[in-house]
Amino acid sequence: MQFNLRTVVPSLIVLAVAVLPLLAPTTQVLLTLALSKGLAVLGVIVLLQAGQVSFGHALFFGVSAYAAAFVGKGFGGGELFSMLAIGVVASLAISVVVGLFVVRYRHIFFGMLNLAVSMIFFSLLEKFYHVTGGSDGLSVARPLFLGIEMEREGFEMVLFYLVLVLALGAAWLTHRFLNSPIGNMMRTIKTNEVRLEYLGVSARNTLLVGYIVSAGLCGLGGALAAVAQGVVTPEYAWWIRSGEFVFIAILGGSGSVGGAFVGSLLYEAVRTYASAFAGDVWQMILGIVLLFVILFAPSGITGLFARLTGRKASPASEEAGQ
Amino acid sequence: MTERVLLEAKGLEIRFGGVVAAQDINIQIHEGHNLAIIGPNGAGKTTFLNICTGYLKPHKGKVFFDGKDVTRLQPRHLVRRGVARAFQIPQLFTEHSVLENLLIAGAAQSRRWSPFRPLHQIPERKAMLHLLDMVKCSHIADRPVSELPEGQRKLVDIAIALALKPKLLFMDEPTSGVASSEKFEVLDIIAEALTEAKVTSVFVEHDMGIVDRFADEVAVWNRGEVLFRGPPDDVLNHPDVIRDVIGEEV
Amino acid sequence: MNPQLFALAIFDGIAYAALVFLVAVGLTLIFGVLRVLNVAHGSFYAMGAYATASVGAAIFAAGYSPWLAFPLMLVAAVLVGVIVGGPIEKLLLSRIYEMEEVLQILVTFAVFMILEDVQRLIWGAQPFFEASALMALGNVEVFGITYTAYQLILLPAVAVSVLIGLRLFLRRTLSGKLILAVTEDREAATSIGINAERVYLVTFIVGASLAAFGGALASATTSVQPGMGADMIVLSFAVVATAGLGQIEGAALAALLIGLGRSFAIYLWPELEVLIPYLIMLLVLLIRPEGLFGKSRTRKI
Amino acid sequence: MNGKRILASALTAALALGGSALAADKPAELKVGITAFLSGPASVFGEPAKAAADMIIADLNANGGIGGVPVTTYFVDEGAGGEALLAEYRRLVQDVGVDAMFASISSGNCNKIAPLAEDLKILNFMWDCGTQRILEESEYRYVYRTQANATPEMLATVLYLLKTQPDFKTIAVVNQDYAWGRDSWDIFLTALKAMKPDVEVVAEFFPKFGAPDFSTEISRLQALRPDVILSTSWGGDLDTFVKQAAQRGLTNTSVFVLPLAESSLQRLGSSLGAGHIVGGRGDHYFLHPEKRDDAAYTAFVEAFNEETGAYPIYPVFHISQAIAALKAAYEKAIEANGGEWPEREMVVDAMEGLTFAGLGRSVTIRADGQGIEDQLLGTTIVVDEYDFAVLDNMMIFDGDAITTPLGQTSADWLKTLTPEFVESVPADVFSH
Repeated sequence: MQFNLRTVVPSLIVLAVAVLPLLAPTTQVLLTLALSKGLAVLGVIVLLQAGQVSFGHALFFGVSAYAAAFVGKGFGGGELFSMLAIGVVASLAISVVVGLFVVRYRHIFFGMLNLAVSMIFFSLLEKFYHVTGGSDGLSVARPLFLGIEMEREGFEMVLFYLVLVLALGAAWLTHRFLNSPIGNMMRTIKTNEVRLEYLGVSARNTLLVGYIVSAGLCGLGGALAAVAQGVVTPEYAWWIRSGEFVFIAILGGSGSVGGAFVGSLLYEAVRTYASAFAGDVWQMILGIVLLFVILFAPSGITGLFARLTGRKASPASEEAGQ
Repeated sequence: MTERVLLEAKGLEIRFGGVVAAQDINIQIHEGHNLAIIGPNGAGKTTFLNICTGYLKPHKGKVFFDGKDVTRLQPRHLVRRGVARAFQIPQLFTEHSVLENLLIAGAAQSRRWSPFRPLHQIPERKAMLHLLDMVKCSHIADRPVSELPEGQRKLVDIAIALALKPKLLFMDEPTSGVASSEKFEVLDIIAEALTEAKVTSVFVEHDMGIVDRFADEVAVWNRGEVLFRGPPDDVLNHPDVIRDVIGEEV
Repeated sequence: MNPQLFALAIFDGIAYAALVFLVAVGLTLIFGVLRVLNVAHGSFYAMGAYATASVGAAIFAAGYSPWLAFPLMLVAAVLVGVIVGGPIEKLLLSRIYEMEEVLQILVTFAVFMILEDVQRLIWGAQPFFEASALMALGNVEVFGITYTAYQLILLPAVAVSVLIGLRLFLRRTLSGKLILAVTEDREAATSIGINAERVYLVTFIVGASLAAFGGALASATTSVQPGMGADMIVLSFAVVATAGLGQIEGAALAALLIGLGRSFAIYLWPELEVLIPYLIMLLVLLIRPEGLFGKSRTRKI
Repeated sequence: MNGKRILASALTAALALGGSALAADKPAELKVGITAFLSGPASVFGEPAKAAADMIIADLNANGGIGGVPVTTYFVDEGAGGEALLAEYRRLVQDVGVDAMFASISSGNCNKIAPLAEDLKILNFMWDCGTQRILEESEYRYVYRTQANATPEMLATVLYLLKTQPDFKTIAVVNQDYAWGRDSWDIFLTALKAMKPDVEVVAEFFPKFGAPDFSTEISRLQALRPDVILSTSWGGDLDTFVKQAAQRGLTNTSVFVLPLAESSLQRLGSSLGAGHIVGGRGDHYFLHPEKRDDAAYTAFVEAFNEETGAYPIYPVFHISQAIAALKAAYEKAIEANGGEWPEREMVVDAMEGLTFAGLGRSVTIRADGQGIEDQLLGTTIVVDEYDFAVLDNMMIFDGDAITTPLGQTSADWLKTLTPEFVESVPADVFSH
């Protein structure tokens, strides 16, 4: 293997994340949540390749989380993998229905329609109190792991490494997907949709594929977050959370799959420590960080890193506003 | 005249906000020709291309391709039936390299690809490299298209259209924007590629030198009406054409 | 539903729509000219409300006439627009007009986050309620139901005045015409020597002031409290998207639709109330993808 | 005592006997984590509670702390969201090593925290949240509630309503659309239907949390003219609703029943006139009829007013109870340990049956961890000394009589009540 910063640094980060919980146990749940969110951010990044930004992707995060919670409730604790699977399937199913509608729109309208649909779901979660637990949400009992009942400590450890493996796997597959012909076609929706149609390809269907993939990633993240948190609330589907996903995508760098996870790790760290040590102004701190990133490093942390190491991050690291 | 009619327009009319842009267009396009459409600005030539490739829908009239009514089809449906198009302003994927632009077109044409196999490894890669060779762009295969001069962008644009293996290719001013010193060179490359690919072509052009050199048939067009049609020598030397069309252009 | 309740639902809907319109119109104006969807718009709304309520509480406690509330609202709105909105456009937004849409929205999102905390640092977390202006106008009775004149008459009147005023301003005054020219075609306007930077600044200040004015008017009817901006911005988005981006008359119609939809929902099926703005938006966009008054643009190729 | 607790205490006892050291070293400080809303709408509760906690603990430390150990507090903002809250909770327990947690104001957060506290084996006081479900549905060793829950709070409201307005016919409800608004209405309605079956519910509104405008609801209510309008809302929502209702004269035609309005009285000012029913989630009222002549109590009320510009409201009472409970538990454990500083588990053992008093009447923790707290309600009157309505015809209900009996769930128990229950519950009556 060629020894260069571009391969060494990401490997070191993965290694550091993998061992950190052993050294500092309190970071474990935080990392689990950060990686779960990172999966959702990865979904947002998929859509950003097509130049479309959804301000409602928390919808799929929430759909999956609630589906997992219902599975857990309905089957007395449930099995972790069935919860994850049903969560993802639920978000995929919803994404087909919503997707067929929203892929007809672009830019602001695309963003706003996603926002509207997610707000409808959010409102329904709050309204149907007797089913969804209203704003208090539902508690998610600790599920079995491959049939084994575990104590909190052991389970959290298992869950953390499972999330880590899933995150790495999802990142790799998404990377492959974005580099494949259809991934590249999705990116042409951003640059020249008319020409794509003149290649005999339906831009809407292409975007729909990307939309479903992104919803699946959000769904996986949502179900994992639900299990890690032990509770699901309508907050999972709120527009501020959708905004947060987009925020993290830009922070990490929308050009690469790694950006999703680097961004979410950094975001959770800043958020947690800011709210612990500067409780009054944690939102302000996050806002200022975001402003700095956009104004001075619009391609995010991974873009900055790629620039420092003199190579382009893959697969789509074109500097914004070129 | 027993040549096969590839595309036929009957009684097309289109309006933009109440203004009639083209009226009663009737034209047949025969297989195996390079037909040039000339006419003054605002004569509705690009509009005609937009209608024939499905980008605009006419308010009246019909378009037939291979004998079938295709009036209401979208561009992508027409492409799949064999109607391709190159653009006056090259329509490229500006975040991709030259080769990637073609690979995307190749993948789109073949429709055989896995969502997890990289674009650069598709089976059509070889054919696309050959196509780049044909348009003399092999040396810039890895350059981002956004960095290319206009002449090369035009060539890439046409190569993308050819990658779709069309039966009929529409070209909207293939040499506009190309420096006049390069025009003939660009055109020769295109002509050679078209011949090799055995494509029927229709092109809109303002430069009569180009028309003369490249077309084997010319249609003079005004407000949707075909005034003259015939071999370049006859049409371009017709006094009315010189007065009404060429006089304005040259 | 008998005719009496039907009429009441219409009155309630109009009063609510008036307030929603006042906030949304600033958002759509800014979008029309700057092409930036301003998430921080909700913060201007909240700050207008806070400024009016807190200053109002202080001066009325000192014994001044409650009628001062009305000029105070105007002053507060303009001050928020100039002091908060002005620097945001000049120092921040002016740097991002060439950026991608998503980055522009996120910049305003960041501003929104910052302003949320700024509000809390200035005004604290306790709700303000300062209704002197509303009390001063008294009540009117319709079909045996008591309404406040403020909500039933003043708010709709102000909304209509703003709508007409904006139309006249844009069509009849030089500044207005410049704004319209930039809205129509930014490049062309710049090429004939219009100072687009100045137009942007003025538009942003006007838009932000309108949001603050909406907040100032709302402050007499509601508790001013943390989080009020976040709710209003989502509602305004729905109005603006339903109307068609940049459409001022459309925003009035969309606000009316949403206001009436909401009040009828409360009379007939209260649980549906929160969904109304989004359902209306989805329905409208399903039928008219560019919104009620939006124009579709075919890309020239 | 439930099985799990017996087992746990037996285990602790066995370990203690087996081990050499019965006593822990006296620490330099007793660390307590407190979660409260310091941002968002519910900071109307969190901010006064924090101010009160700071004052009470400063006073406590000045007088020797708890068993000679000074108390240090760590505040966590519940307004930062569930994730941040849980992360911060863990950090305090695992990294900072707090000795006890007071969490939290929001019932939603209590739901999240109770199982976590149990797993982390940290003594947790649910110091303000109202949901009755947590302790009724699961057994906890480490989770206690140092005040009442929604059931006695609502039941006392129904009792007060029936004792003072026995002849009303129709009722409407306007509650916030979230768990508290829905749950409290369920409890209220179940109790009301059991004790007054002929009552008619004419409208149920659940406007969204933080709704800025209730005009349409008010028009509708004016058309319906119910005898009684219930709202368990609080904070800005309650202020907005009552003020808008007052502006349009609705408060003149219906009696408002506002079980949480004690916390809004000062902000409502003259908007809330005479004749409406107000509660404060316990016997919490700055002019507490049994305490208003107590020098230490009035000194605190004045000092608090000096400090914050407002009189204490119920979260202040609740935090005082949590602090009092912690002090009492440590003192009981120290005594049980022969005067030595106790292990943490010994403090947990001391919780059951613990009696303590904060600013109000004393509270007793029963076997399921639930505190038994008395409830005070009153009817508003307008007086010259205050520029806001104060309470008259106050009744304090005995907590034992109105708390769901041990081992039953509220939903089942409330259905067993009968109209005779109203008379069977005694109330101590006081005037302004």
